[in-house]
Amino acid sequence: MAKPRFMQLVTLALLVGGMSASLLLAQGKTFKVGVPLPLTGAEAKFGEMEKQAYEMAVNEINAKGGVKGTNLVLDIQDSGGKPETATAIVEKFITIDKYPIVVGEYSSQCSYAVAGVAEKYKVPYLVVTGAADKITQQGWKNVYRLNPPASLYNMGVFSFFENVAKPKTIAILYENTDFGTSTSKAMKEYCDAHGVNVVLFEGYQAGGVDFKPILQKVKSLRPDVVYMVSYLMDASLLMRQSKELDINPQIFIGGGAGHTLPEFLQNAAEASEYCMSATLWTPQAKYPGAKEFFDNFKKKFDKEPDYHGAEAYAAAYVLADTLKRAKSFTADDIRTALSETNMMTAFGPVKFVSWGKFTNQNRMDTLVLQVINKKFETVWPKEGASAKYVFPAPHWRDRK
Amino acid sequence: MSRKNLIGLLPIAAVLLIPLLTQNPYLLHMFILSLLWIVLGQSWNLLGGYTGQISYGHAAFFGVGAYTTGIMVKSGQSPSTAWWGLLFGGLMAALVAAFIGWVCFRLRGSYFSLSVLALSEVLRLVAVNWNRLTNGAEGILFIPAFTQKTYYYYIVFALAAVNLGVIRWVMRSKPGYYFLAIREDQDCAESLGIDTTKYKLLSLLISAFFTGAAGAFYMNYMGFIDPGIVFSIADISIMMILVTMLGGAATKWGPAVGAILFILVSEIFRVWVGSGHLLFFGVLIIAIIIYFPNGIVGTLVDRRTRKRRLRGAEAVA
Amino acid sequence: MTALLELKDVTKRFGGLQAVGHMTFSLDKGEILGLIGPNGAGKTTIFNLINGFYPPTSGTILFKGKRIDGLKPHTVCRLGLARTFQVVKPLARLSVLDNVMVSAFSRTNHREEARTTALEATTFTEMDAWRDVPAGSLPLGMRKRLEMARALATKPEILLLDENFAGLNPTEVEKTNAIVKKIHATGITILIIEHNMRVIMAISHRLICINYGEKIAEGTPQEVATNPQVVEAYLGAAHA
Amino acid sequence: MSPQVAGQLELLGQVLISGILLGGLYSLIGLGMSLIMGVMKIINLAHGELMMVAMYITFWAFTLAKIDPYVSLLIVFPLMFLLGVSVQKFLLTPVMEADTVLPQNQVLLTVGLGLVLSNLALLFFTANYRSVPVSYASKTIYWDLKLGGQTISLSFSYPFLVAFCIAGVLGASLFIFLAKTDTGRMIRATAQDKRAAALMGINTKRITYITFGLGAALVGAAGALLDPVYYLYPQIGGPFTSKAFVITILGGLGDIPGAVLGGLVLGLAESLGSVYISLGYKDAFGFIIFVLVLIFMPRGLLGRGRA
Repeated sequence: MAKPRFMQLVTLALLVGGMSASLLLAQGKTFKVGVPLPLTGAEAKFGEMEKQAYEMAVNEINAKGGVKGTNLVLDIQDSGGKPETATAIVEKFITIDKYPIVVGEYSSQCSYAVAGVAEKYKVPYLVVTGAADKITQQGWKNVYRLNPPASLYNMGVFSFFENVAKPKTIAILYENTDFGTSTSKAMKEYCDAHGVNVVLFEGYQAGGVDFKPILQKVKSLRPDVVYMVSYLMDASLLMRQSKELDINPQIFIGGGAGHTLPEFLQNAAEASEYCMSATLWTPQAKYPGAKEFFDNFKKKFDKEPDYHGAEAYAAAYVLADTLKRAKSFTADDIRTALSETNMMTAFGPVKFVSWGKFTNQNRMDTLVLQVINKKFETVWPKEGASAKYVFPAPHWRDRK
Repeated sequence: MSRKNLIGLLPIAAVLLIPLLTQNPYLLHMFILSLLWIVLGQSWNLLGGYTGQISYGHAAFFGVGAYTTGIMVKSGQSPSTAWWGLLFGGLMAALVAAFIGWVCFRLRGSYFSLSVLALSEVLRLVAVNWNRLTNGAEGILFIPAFTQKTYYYYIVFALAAVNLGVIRWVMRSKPGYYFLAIREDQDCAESLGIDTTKYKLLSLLISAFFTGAAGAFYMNYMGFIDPGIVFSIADISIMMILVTMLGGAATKWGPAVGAILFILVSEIFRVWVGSGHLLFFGVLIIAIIIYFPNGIVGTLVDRRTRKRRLRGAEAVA
Repeated sequence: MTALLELKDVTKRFGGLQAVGHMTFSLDKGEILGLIGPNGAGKTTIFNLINGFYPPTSGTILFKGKRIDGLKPHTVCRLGLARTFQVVKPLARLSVLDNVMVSAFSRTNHREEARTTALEATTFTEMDAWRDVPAGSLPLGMRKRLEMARALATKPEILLLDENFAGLNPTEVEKTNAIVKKIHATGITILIIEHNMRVIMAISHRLICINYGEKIAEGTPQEVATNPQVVEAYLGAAHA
Repeated sequence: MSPQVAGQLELLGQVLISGILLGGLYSLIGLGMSLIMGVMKIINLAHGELMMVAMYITFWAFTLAKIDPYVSLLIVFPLMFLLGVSVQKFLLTPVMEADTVLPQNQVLLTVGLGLVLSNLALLFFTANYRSVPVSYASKTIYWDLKLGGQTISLSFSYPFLVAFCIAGVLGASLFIFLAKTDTGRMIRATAQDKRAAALMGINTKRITYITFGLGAALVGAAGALLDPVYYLYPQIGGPFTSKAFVITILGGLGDIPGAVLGGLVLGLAESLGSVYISLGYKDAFGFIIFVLVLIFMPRGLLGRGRA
């Protein structure tokens, strides 16, 4: 029986150790904010990046004296990307911890679940990343969104189409997720309305090993534009395999997400060259603090942040700004201050407006980036571009 | 009513009183999830624990129940009628179960286990791709009927109680004995006059019905589903097995103990341990399997009966 | 006298191997028919064919004049044919009483009735003291007896006994012998496979000896015992 | 021949090539699972996580020591073998010996193991997506085929081709090992009838260690081969576990040549299905074939597996 005892002791020790570590609470006059994020599960990478960005911003804010002499403290909790866990976390934030504001979450599903809870308890919630249109289309009075909705991610691309590319045919490949579906739907609607012939419109299961069969079909259809909405590394695989198959549309365009990640450059390498993508943000964006954020983040965490990081970083500043203006730290006063927000952040201008079905939605320009010389360059809109776009992209076999 | 039965009713009465003690939504949410998982664990237990037919894909039935409800609402019904989903969702799940059971129960061994898994994956892909019916990956959402959690608490409590009652009743009557016989030795069961295919199917139908009803409740309660959530292998199918077997397969209270352990302990780990919580959960699973091979309830009961038997043997000697 | 059970030219092949060939015999109401033969001769396969575990490759099996070949075991059981297993198959985690109740349910849907039948069957096989013991922890002798109790609880007309004496000590053999006789006295027809020659010679009215799946002798115990082919089969087996 | 026909032929040819090359990798993943299922009669739900571990080993070997993924097979194979042996020896065997109502404890244990492995990886390696940026990642071999006056241009991805060949060599060696060596024969005997094997004096416990070790090593090899064409992160295992599942069933539980065939069929079904039917249902094709095989060929594609 000696062995089992030992194992029991080890387990116990681990448990106790873990618990006591989390008991080290911050000291002094503080204001706590609840932030649910996916720190485990398939979305953990983005949750982690956003966590680091939030913490970086809050450290900066506190170093400058905090908000009205109060230090901001983040209570970041892991939702695992599951809506029922996110619900539980936020219910705890609101009803037990009595936080007057909630910020965060990553996926559309979780953001939506959190929004429902926040609306129920009349506590303001700032959506930072969840992009599905429906989140700010419910007429909810407590839900504010920093990032543009998925249907507007393509605004920059549309304007590029109208002014430069003028494509006649397009093939659309998208990841079968909420984000992928709604973004590509918006693209299809635009194309149908503007006489661009959609020759292929197919959703795929994320995490595929081999896209060559479908890409071969794309090749045989010879579209002017290949538009892809992919998370994760599917983006790199799609590009690498397109190169292998020697597919030569006038241009490859990504719908954000995967095509904007720093990993895309490393992993797709030369296959990423000249690939464009819709994006919300780039380090070259002409917003005050954008470049500083990028550099500081890179220095601190030894990896490059993408727009997700910028969103979280900006959200912390929006929060600080709101609290500064709020009469008191109650949910009602914070909500009033939040709706009056009108500021510039490293992520861009933030102002919550309502139009059409949308309520309390930040409306901002989206950009188009292109990989030129193994770097992301902002190429559209022209004003604010960091480099001139390359269009049409040269054929694979003509490059070197 | 015997004293033993009264003692059995005590925890039920205590659970009934919880909303009178706390109205805190967070705590109630935890209890509601626990009760939901009790339904799921008990349903799996009937088929897996008592009848010995291991399903690796019960999410298929959970998802069908949830989607039946969701589609009812989507096609124009008001959220309050979504409660009919508890019935129709369960029935649809049983229908799907009848098909898979009819195909697989003629075969022995792991085929059923694996086919259900395949079924749940195919259904997930159908839910993702059949946009017009299911709204695809964007999922189905509606504003839940109640804002008060107490209602949900009592509804899921009633579901769990009915589920427990039906399973107890079945296990005390002929089918129950047959289920156990099938689990212990299928050849022997056949030769004792048991139509094993029919009774395996019966067990599956009951199990699928309640799993589907639980899915319908989930839709009603959360107000949002998507294919990845309700057809999840890891978060639904495998967790149902875990809940049952960690608590004690083929025991009356095992699934309940497993569900509470699973929901509450994982929540405590999540809140207290932070980012490494799933690691702890994994270690906990391994530890329980090693130290409580028949689950917590099952192993404790085993120990007690073994002690009693030893005492009995001494008395005889 | 009409035959209760008839096998007509029954053959069973597994792949290319013939396990039972052209087996023809009948079992009359009220008799005890013994089935003997060396190990691997195909005796248990015959039971499996009668009881429905395997469909015969060819030939017919009649029970009370009706074909039962190709039926499922549970249907055969409900018609009134019960069997025991050479390799005992207790429902290990169920108590002895529950084991017997399971089979009693083949004749009733009511728990109390099943219980009554089961109590009778356990008393009949003198297992009263063991009722609450999980079947899996029974000693071998009791497991063999449990097989009989379970078969009885299905209220059969024919009982197929597969080596119920094997591995028992002399006292247990005596007891089992008495129980089998008692069962027969209630009017149940018995087909029995047994290796213990002393027991089977004494108990059977008729004997059939098979070897390599085929019948080599049939008759009274005395006739079969002195049949040269039978002697050779057994001696041959002993020499091998 | 008209250019349209040539185009269709090219599409079909490319789809078949992709399917077969991918199928080779799938086979290797399925082989390990099939071996384990054949001998231990359990489903290893940590199969994908074991692959994930191997992928990280390969990744770090490349990143820290510049060891080519194909060369790192020489490290991965024995390391994964040891990991597999220890898992079987210290976790699965003790659990197997307990008397339980259901025999699924070992399967549950693999669930726990999978959670522990993926979350350890998360803790140590972070959630970042990694890839092994080898120079030949997108190297392609083109093969122009003249047919009826038209040129059909087919391409073979170099890393997929290499993976296919190595998978073939490993599969063949496993087959020879099982057929010709004493240990191999003992593994087969144990798979057929464990009790009988034990009675014949085979140390079945040792055989289960070796089997799980081999299973882990094989899926580890698949992981190493996948590294140059794919990417890795802590949660990558799940989908591959279910793929291995399907392959194993397609092949007939525990049938080695069957598993190879199962992998190829799955690869082809995915590639053909995604082009000619619907990309969204791509992953369903494997499962649908699986159910059809169950209904009509319950002993697997080769008709030799055991129910």
